[in-house]
Amino acid sequence: MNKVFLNLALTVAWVFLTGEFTLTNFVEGFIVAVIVLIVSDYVVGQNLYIKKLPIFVMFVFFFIKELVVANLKVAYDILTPRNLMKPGIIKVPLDAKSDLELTILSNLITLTPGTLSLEISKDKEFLFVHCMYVTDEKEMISGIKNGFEKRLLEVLR
Amino acid sequence: MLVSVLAGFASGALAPLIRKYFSVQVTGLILAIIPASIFIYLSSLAGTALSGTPVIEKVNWVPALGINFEFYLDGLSLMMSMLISGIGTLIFLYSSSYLAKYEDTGKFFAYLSMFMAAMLGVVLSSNLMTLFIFWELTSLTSFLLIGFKHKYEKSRYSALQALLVTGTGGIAFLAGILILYSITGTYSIPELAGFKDVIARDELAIPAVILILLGAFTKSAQFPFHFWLPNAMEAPTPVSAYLHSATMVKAGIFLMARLNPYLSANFVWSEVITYTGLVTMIFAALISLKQNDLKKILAYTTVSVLGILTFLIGLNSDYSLKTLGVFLLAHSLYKAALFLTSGSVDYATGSRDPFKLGGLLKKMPATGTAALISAVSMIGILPAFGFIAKEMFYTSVTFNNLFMTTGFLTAVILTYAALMAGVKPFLGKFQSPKETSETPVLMWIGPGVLATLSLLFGLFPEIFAGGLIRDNYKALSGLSTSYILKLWHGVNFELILSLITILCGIGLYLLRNKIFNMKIPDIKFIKPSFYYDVLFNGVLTVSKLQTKFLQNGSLRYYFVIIILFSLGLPAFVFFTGEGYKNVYLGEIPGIYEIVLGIIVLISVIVAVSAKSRFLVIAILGVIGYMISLLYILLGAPDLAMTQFAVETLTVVLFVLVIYKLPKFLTISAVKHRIRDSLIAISSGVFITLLMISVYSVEMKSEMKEYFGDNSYILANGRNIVNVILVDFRALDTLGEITVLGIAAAGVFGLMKVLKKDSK
Amino acid sequence: MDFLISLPVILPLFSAILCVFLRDYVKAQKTINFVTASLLLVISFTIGHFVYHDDIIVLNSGNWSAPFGIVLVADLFASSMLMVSNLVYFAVVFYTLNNIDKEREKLYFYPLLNTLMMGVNGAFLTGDIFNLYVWFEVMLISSFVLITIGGEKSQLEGAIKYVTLNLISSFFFLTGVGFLYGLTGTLNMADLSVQISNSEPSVLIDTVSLLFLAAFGIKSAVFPLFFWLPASYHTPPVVVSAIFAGLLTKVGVYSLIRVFTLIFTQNTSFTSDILVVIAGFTMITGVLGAAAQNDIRRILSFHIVSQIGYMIMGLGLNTALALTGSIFYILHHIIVKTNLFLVGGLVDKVKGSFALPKLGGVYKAYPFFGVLFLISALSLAGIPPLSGFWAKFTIAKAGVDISAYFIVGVALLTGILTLFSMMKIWNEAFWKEQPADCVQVIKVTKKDLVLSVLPVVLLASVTVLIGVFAGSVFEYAEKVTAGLTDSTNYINAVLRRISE
Amino acid sequence: MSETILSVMLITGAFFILISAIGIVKMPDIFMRMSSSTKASTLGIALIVIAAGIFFNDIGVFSRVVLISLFLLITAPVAAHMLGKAAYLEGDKLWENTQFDRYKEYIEKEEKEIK
Amino acid sequence: MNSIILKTAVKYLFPVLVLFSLFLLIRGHYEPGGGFVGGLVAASSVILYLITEGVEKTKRLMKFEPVYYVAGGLAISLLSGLVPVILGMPLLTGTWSNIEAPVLGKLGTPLVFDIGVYFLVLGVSTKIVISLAEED
Amino acid sequence: MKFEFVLVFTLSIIGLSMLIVLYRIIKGPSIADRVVGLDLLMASTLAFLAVFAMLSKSAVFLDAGIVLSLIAFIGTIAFAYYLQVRRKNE
Amino acid sequence: MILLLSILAGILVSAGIFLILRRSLVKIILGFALLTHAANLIIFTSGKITPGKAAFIKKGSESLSEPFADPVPQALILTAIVISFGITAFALVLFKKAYKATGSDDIDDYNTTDSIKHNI
Ligand code: NA
Ligand code: NA
Repeated sequence: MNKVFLNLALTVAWVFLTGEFTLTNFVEGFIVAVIVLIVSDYVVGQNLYIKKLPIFVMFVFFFIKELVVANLKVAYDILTPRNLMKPGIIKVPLDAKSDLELTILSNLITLTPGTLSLEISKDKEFLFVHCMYVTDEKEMISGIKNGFEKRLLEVLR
Repeated sequence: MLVSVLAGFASGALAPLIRKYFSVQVTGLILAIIPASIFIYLSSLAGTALSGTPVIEKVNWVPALGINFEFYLDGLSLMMSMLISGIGTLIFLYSSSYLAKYEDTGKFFAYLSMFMAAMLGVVLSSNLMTLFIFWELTSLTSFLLIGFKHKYEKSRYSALQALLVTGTGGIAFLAGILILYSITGTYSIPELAGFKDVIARDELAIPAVILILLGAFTKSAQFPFHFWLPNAMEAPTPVSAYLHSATMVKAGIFLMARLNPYLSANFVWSEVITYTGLVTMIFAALISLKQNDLKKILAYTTVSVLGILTFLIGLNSDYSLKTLGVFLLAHSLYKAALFLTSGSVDYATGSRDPFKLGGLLKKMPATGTAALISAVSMIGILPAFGFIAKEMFYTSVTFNNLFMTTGFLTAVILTYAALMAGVKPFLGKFQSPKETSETPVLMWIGPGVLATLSLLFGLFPEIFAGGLIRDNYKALSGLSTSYILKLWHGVNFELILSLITILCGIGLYLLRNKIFNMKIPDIKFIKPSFYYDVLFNGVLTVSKLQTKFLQNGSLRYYFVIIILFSLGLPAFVFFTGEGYKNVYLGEIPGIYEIVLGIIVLISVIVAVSAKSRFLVIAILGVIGYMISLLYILLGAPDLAMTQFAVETLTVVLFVLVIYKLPKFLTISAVKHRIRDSLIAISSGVFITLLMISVYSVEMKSEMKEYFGDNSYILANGRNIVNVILVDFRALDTLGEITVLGIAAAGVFGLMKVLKKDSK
Repeated sequence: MDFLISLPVILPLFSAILCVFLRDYVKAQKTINFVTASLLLVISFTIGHFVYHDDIIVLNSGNWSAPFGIVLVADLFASSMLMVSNLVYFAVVFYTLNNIDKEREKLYFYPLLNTLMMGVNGAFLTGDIFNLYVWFEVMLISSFVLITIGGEKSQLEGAIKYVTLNLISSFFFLTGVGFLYGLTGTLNMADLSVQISNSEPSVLIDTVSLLFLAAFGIKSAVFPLFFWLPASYHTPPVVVSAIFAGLLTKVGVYSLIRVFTLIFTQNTSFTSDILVVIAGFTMITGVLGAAAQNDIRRILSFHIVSQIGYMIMGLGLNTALALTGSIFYILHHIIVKTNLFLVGGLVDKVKGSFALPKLGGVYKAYPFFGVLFLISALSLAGIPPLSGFWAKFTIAKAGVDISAYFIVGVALLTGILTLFSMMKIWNEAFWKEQPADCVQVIKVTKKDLVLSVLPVVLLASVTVLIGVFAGSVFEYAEKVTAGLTDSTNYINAVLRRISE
Repeated sequence: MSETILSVMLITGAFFILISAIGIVKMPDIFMRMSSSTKASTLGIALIVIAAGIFFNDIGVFSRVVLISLFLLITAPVAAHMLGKAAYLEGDKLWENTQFDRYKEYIEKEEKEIK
Repeated sequence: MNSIILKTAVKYLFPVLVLFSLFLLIRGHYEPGGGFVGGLVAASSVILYLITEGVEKTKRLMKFEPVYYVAGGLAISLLSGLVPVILGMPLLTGTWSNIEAPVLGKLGTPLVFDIGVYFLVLGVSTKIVISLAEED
Repeated sequence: MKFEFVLVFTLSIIGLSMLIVLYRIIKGPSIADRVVGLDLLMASTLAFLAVFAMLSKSAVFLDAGIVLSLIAFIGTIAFAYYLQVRRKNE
Repeated sequence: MILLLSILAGILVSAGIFLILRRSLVKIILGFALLTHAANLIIFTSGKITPGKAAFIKKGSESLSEPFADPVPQALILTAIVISFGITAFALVLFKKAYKATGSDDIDDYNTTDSIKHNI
């Protein structure tokens, strides 16, 4: 199932890339995608489910908000002479389990200014995050867990 | 005639093969057939040749260069070629016995045959270039013969010395021929007759004459090039007899004699020849006094006689030219015989020291008789042929006191030498390091024949040699003569002088022990061989120094020189020709373009001065990306794209490789850094100026327009750059991807091998 | 017919590809390689035949006419180089049959030989200056790899110099091409010739021409740019040295001659003077360098430099006869030099060394090797009537004709020093007895020996034949020269103009 | 009108890029440099690139622009993570005012377990 | 390399990169791109894979030795140049079919030539990187 | 005209940013610092060429941007890989 | 623009030459990398400069007649880039191997093959 989906996704990507929205182009893209999938057969072993479109959209907006706010905060700090940073590396316990979940979560955290995912522990139980502004360690952790992780898992599960 | 020469070479090539299936003796006998046949063949031509019209033969070789096989047989070449083939036959016979104990006799006969062929080529040529070619071949075969006993260092040394001396002379000879050609426009010797005037007047004729004489002098061992000849005695005795007395050394004499009628028009010619000959005859004779080796004595006296012969050519008088033929003939006969007998003595007694030999006549009657007769001829006693030669020689020199005195002294020493080499070992008390008996027939038949000839020629000069000498004279002077050879001219001044000579010679002989033990200070720098060694080692030293200086192993130094040369030369032309005139600087760049420029500039400075390897890699990336960006600005997206990708991959490769290399610790000296900065900066400035100047030249590229017009219509592509790559200039791309493929193979190869090593 | 002249380029490529696919089957590779070499020999002589009897052959690759596409051109000069080079290549491949170690064979040795020839042949045939650069690079990278595979320490050290010094040459070449395009707007050599001769004499063209002189000068190993050669040529296996010695520098000389007779013909007196000076120093420094060496391959390597001097001298003297001499010289030298290296290989094969002090007794044990050596060595030294004599003689005569006595003197002196070096090898390796402590027991089967000697015999006979038929060869070289001194035919053929 | 929007996007984008450039120079340790630079620049570039997409008013161009942005969003954090981790393990010093380091504890425990 | 994040990201990035490289290859005749840069991007994706998954897995991914890609690519390019020769035209003449595919445009030997370049570049780059990485 | 000015202004700002980033690349001090700088520089390059595409009204330059965005990532990852391998080997 | 480009090329040449004259192997390679860039810039400017006008034939038209950047030097440079990429890769590995074999990256130590000191 997921391969067909991926196939379609790639076909669409092809159409996008080529910039020609015609049927023949679609067919061509489909063929190319099949070739790509055959080529990368070994690589893709995992399914990609995106079913919950509305949640997804909500999530995107949430993320953009976080992104802009954090960006402005950091920008302010950079542009002003005084340093407001209170950095620390925190340890976030994880509910996310699959590699995809972990990856997306940590990437989103990293993408948000002020935070940087350093490592996922071997047992996939914890995420280590470097934060620039930690006033309260516990609050920070719960912020991530209830913010990004919860919403993300809603989208993905 | 060409056939004779080729036959010689062919038999040379076959000699090792023949030797493979037959014994030495048989091989020698078989091979002797060739010179014998040639001798007979030439004799058959003698009639025609002596009738006054030379026998001519011409075979084209490189007509475009005017170089062909041109032969002719006249009195001079007939005499020479008969000596070569005649004595050659005897030498083959002698060798077949003499060499019985030697190894590699096949090769020996091969060399000898080829030598004989080359020598025949020399004397038969009527074209200077043909002559030169055979001339070089005689040097070469002589090299092989001198070094025949090549396991001895002395042999190799002497062979190389002879080759280098005669080879250098040969090259001078060639240069002389070329210059002569540029004056006359011909290589043909007889044709030179028409250019006597030019040769007399043209300023290039002097260097030409001198260069040709250098060739002749080295070959004929004239002072100061004589030193190689005694060393050449390292060769087996038959070789000494053949090459170094009877034939090859006479090639120089032959050359001078051959060219004398034409080149003597130039005043330098005769002067140089006369005095060189004069010095050589006395100088070599004096040296022979101090020798205690039969072969050395004979060698030095040979040099001395060569001096006499040279001198006679130089005199260039009516009489001296007649004398030349007689003396040459006489010398060839007695000297070859004496060499052979001394070889036989050595063979029989194991010694060549005349002081330790005596009374061998009884044990070796045939050899002894031959030696005695030859010695008589050498001394110049009636009725041997040598007598006539010496009489005539004295007649030639009486007009000048210096010449006469020198000639007389030389003759005295030659007499002494003849007594030492041809008489002392055979007469008197028996003296020998070991038991002795007569040599095999084949070994005494040669000297026997020669000695007999010395006698016969002396007794019946007109019958045997009259025509030959007259015709020889004609060849030498261009004039006819009706001169009649006679043994007895009556009692005259020459005869008296001759008697005094003999007496003085005997006197010297009696004083031989005193002379030999006389202490002569050993002054190195008067010996010409000293200069050979100095020059030889000098060349080696210079070459070492030069190599040490030029190819010193330092890559940085190589770079410096190459860059200085490669950019300095164009820069010189550029600046002296004011190539920077009329430059057009274009619009002022935009601010963002300038920023890019500044980034590159800073990066480059960092790249040059950075201490961290890693920084350098990063900076390399920066430069690459900035240049890619420049390509975007310049309207080349394909280029930018490729540069981005290549740059990244390059950085990846650097990263994979570089941590295995050490940190930048080796810093060059400050003076080097200053020097390098100067070179680097001036190169950069030059390139900048050249770029601007080239840019300022108006250029309209037909290609650009053609591609713009036709890429889509004819090649179905809109991306013109890509169309060029895969269509218009696809051949470039095919080559380019081949390069990449090979690089991959190279990396693979490099990786593989060291794995093996590390095991 | 046109297609024929692309074969010397694409056939080796095809063979290389095939060899890579068959990389686990060394015997098959060997066979393919030998067949390719034989075919190349036949093809190049066929081309030579047609060009000699008919006319210049031009191939418009991609069917694009001359200044726009890349043309391959076989004129007499190119075809003569092609014939000699592929002859030599054939001999070397023949020699390789028995004389390359198994280890190297597995490291793409055969594909590399093929791509090397692809580059060499391409360089001879191309009529496009940038394409020439590409073939140079194909040749160079092949040689880079050939010189390094095996990875011995000396090889790597030599290779570093070889690689870097050749890279700097590529830099000059590339910038030269760039500037030339900037001045003329074309890359086709015939078109360049037309453009430049139609325009005013220009300092910039002269300047750029000197960049080419430097670039090709480095490749040809002339003074003072030769350093890479003596530093590296003696390090790889002898078959590799042999083919390098015969071909690579000569491609540089070929390019010099091509460029300075076809393109940069405006200000010849200046470049000629430079070339003659370079030639003189090249001859002398090369031959003196050789005199200081004690290893057969090192001596021979330095002699390459010295011999290049003669070829450059011919170009520098800039008369028809001189050029004829140069061409004669190149043709002769390719054969003789390769052969000398092969003989060196034979010596090493039977005595286990190239070092003169360790060698000796070859003549006694293998007199035939001695004959083969002498033929090539004496030819190199210019002893008549072997091929080298005619080459030297022609150049010397050309010099005397225009009263360039000094350089002729240098050339002749170099000849005697060459003779010295050759005879040094002869004395030490062939005549001397091998020092007792250096004698090794080396087993060589008779079949092995015969197979190794045959190609050497082939080349030696060619040397002798050139000497014997010097008249015909000389006339041929004269014809080649005629095509160079008057490039009208070349230009008309390439640009498809109808000649008057 | 659209030019105004584009101008705003461009200048904002450029501003964010500048911010990240200053940040990378100003911030005291590597982790904060990364924190402040990677994201700001990503945002800035996305803005500029999308502005370009709008500017050309061509669906093909726009789709390409979206692809660039998406790609940046995916790769930038991965790269930052990889580098951050590498820098940490490499021993790059944390800023002296860093309050705590839970990661260090984890690593030390890991190492003990290995022993 | 030992990182869940990277591994997961690469799983999804890899096919996109390959796709993009093909895109560059095929569109090269009309838009920026071509076999060379396409091949480089493809090689980059393999290098990315190599960094994440190691040499052994990369070799399996490639299926054949990279050298065969090199030789194969060269063979494709060379043969595309020889097709016109069979048809009686000079070497490397662009030979076009009448079929016009929407994205590819006209089909012809130059595209095949570029495909050869693509595979060669892919092969060369991966060969070099694998050789270097294998040594570690 | 006005918009063109905005474009040039934007380009100049990006250029300035690049210069600033260059400082970090040169200064270091750690390898990671340099790589971060390089990463940012490549990103800025991307923005630069996008703006230039607008300035020259030529969308083809954006294609180069795609390659850059894909490829730059690999460079950075390679550096990270390098740091790891180096640590392992030392 | 030409002024900027030629100065850049000049600077790259200077730096490249300075680097290849250094003792460290790595610097030599870097020097060549810079020289390659310089050569490419030289070739580029040879075709004269038409900033911002890529050589593409627009959809709908059959030829390109308005001013456009000369595609010939671009194609040449692409070829040159590819070639130098191959050679750089090879050289890099070669240098690394040489370092391994000799234990030194100081080029002054690389003189056993031709320095007369090391003659037999
Ligand atoms: Na190309
Ligand atoms: Na390409």
